[in-house]
Amino acid sequence: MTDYTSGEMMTVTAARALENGMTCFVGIGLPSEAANLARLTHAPDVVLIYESGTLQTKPEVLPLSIGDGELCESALTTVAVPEMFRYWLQGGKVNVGFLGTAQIDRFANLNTTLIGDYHDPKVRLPGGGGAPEIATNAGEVFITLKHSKRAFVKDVDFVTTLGFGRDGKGRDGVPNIGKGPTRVITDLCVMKPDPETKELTVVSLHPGVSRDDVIEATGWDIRFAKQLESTAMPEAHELDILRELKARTDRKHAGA
Amino acid sequence: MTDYTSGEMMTVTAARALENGMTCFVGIGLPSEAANLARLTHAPDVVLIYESGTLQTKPEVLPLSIGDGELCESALTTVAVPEMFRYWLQGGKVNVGFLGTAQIDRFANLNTTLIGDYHDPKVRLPGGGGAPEIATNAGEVFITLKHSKRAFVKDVDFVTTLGFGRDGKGRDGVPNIGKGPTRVITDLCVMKPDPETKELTVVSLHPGVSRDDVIEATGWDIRFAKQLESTAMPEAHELDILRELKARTDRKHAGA
Amino acid sequence: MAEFLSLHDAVARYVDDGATVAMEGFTHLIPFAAGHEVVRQKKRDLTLIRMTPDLIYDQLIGAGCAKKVIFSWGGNPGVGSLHRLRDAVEKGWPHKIEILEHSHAAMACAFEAGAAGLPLAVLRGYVGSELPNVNDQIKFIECPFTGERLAAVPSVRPDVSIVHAQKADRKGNVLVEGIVGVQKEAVLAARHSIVTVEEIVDDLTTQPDYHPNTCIIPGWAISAVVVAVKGAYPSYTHGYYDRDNRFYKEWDVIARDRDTFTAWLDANVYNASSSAEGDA
Amino acid sequence: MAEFLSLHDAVARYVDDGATVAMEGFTHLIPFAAGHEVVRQKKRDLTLIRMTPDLIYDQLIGAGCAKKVIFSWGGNPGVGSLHRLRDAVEKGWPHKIEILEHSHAAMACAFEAGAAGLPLAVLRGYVGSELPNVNDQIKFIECPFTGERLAAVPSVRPDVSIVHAQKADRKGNVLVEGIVGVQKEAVLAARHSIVTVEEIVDDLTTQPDYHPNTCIIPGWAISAVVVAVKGAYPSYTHGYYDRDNRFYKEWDVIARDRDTFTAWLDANVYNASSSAEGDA
Repeated sequence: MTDYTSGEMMTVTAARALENGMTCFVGIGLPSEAANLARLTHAPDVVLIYESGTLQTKPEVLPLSIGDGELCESALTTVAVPEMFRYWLQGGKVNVGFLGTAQIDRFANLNTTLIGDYHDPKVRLPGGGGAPEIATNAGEVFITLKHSKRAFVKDVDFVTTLGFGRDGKGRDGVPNIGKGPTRVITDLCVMKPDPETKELTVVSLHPGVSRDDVIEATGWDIRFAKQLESTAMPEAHELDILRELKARTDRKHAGA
Repeated sequence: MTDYTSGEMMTVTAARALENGMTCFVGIGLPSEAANLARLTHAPDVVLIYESGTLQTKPEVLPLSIGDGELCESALTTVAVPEMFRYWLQGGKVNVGFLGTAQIDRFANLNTTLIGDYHDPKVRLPGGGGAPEIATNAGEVFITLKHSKRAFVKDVDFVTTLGFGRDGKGRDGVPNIGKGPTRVITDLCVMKPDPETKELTVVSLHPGVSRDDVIEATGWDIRFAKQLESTAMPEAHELDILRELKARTDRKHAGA
Repeated sequence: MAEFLSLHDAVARYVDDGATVAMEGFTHLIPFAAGHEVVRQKKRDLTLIRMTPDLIYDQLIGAGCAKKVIFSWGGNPGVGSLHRLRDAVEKGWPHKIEILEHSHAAMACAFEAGAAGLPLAVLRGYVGSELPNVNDQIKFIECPFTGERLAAVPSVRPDVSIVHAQKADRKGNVLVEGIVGVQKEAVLAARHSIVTVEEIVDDLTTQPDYHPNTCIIPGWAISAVVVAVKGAYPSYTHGYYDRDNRFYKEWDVIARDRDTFTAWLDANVYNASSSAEGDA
Repeated sequence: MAEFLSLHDAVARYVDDGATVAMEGFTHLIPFAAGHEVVRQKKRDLTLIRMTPDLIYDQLIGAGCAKKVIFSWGGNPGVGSLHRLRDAVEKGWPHKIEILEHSHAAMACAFEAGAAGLPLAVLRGYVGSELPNVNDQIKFIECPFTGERLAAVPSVRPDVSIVHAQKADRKGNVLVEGIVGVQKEAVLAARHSIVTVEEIVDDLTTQPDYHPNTCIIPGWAISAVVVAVKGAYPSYTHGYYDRDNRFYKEWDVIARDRDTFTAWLDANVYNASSSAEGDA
């Protein structure tokens, strides 16, 4: 077995969440890395859509921005941004939205707006971008981010993007809404919302990670599934492909 | 002076209404003939837009339909039909809408829906098409059709497309609406709405046409402007170009 | 994911009696071959949606397939009336049909809204028109920012949309070019979709005329792709063959009379096989 | 009808102090040369609209041009924060600015609605988000057909929009290709528009890569066309030059500190002439 980092563990696990043939609206950064790894390994026909209008794109290197030329050049076609959000996302063509975030709470609500008070922010974050409507108009949502007490908080400072609401009932009775976050993949574990309460619950620990590791990195009293699984380790070929992808990417971006 | 028909008189007069550089949303048939004559004579930079999405088109022959291949092949670009109606017409980019009609009344309301009662029509006409929104979203409207008592009626059976409403006040106080019909060009005369009442009034008689000719061909007690003008005769080069255009068109459509 | 089917099988699978069907193509790319297959399979009680019914719906109406027609301009372009549509509306032959009529602007917006997954389209439309008096699906809303009164119509969401296009590739991705009409919107707005094409190529993105912003509908957004050579005739396919304007004029004579129409339909549709319609 | 102007004259004529300005380009085709000219001409109290403020608005904000910013994602893509935006919002340097924030979906729809001449855009958006609590321009309407609650935002109607594109022809018609973003919508939604281009060609429709459905904005829908070679750098122009991702990373260092930012601005904007920005 090859050595691997916790970041690689996270990316490989996130990639495996995507099934071949799924249509995935991809967020930049970790989701993009995972989605492209999926495409280069077990899911060659996964359809990747970026909000820049690039439809069914197959970038050779990872884009730095959501609209790098690479995305357009390797796309099936590129549409205007209003069409992307109207026809493809809101029109119900996206199976899964793959998002990152700055903060997430126990009901999988996402905050990418700010830390502190809205009118006197301690830290101003970039804002919502595509996430608010990706999270509600995609069939389901996968979230991936690194585990830390700063990121995993009991209540987000601001609900930029709906998970299950501040009480877990934010999607109840809302017409034409997706299932919401169905899994959260971190560098320590995989979480899923409890079927009843919608509270995020650890369902799988990555190899070598203990319950205490997760408890310490989580800002609320995190629960564990009764049938706690152990995440499958990355395969050598997954790591090879991921490392080649990242090396190609670094060479390309350094040489610009 | 060349001989010419009353139809040619109508087309040439309608063509002259268009100024070089105007953006014109063109109806099929007589308006299309007049608009292309304008483009081939005094208004080479008139911009012709057809509802099929063909933007700034310069057909070599007149199209039979609103979407002949000729229109696309000679266009600057061709956009989707929703974009045409939303961005270009409703978006306020059209100076003049050029329309034909089956029936028109004294307030320049147009009926292209039916003769008789809606639920038991004597004659079912094609319907509104683009006209209802061309008439309200274009800066102004020119109308051209042959003069007859059947076409020029006191009150249309059905207001498909607003002129000035059944009382002449249909545009009063309506926000974001064009000026409406500013002239009607027939084979007998040119009419304009009275500045106060909006009732169509003859402002110019074509050469050789008498007041009685117009009165007999009009289904209401038609008024004449105090300063009644005589429409300028077609010039030889206008007739030449019109006849060449029609001959080219006939050859093309017969050979299909 | 698009399946490659025969014209017969695609229509048999996706066009049910009683379905709401949009066969689109704005003058260009009208899916006549597919329309004829619907006639041949004697589909009944269809709600037929099209901005311009054109000859294709004149034929379907005359053949007795239609229960209701939703449209915005029902003429033979540049020629005159659609006699089968008129005969059905005016005299109930072969049976009475319902009609629901809009303006082009409203229908174009309704297709756009359907593709966008919205229940309604909002437009600055129908001002002063009497169409809202006879179409209860035209409503008005007030803009919450300006107070302006704007028209609202329900979006178009067909059970199945059928369009014709230039070509598909092996993955079922479809290229539409020229007058693109509401083709893409019709496909995206529908629950199922059938796209007939002139030919199959290996990969659209490696074709010499590929352009990064061409109108390509991905195969995974389409239910069935069918090869139908000259499948838009007597309408046309940009880059392949011209509109047969002469036939559009002849149709005026054919369709004016019930017997000549019926004879034409027998000879040209019922007694033609779907493969004579270019089915591969 | 588009006039061919110098970058200096176009900005001087159409960008007034206090104006509402949209400089668009979604990652691609960001009109940096024009933005720098706005900085050089010391325009003040601008309301700056952009989906992604990106470095261009970070520079304008840091230079003191902005009164208000309307946006939907204000980061340095793939790198991190926009430090000048943050410094203005968090600490009021060089002065306090107002912000009004939306989601991308809402802003994209608002540009679309602006191009469509409508006062509002309607979308299925903001469900469960707290953005409507802090943005009083987000309202909700009820669909008159289904009763569904939908979000409504005012359309974007700037005083002037500025975009960059590949090329114009002698008539001022402009070709945009690749990631077309909301470029066309921005131009059509605005009262005036400036389009900077890499080059002028004789006639777009006779270019070898002409396609009947390419995104061409007609010259008569544009106020001014300006040649600005590399006018989108460090963003990029598809077919001409790549995005300088290294500069985007370096910006994180330059912009983090007020002094290094000011020095950069002096060296690269104030002391660069508009012709150094590729002005022809």
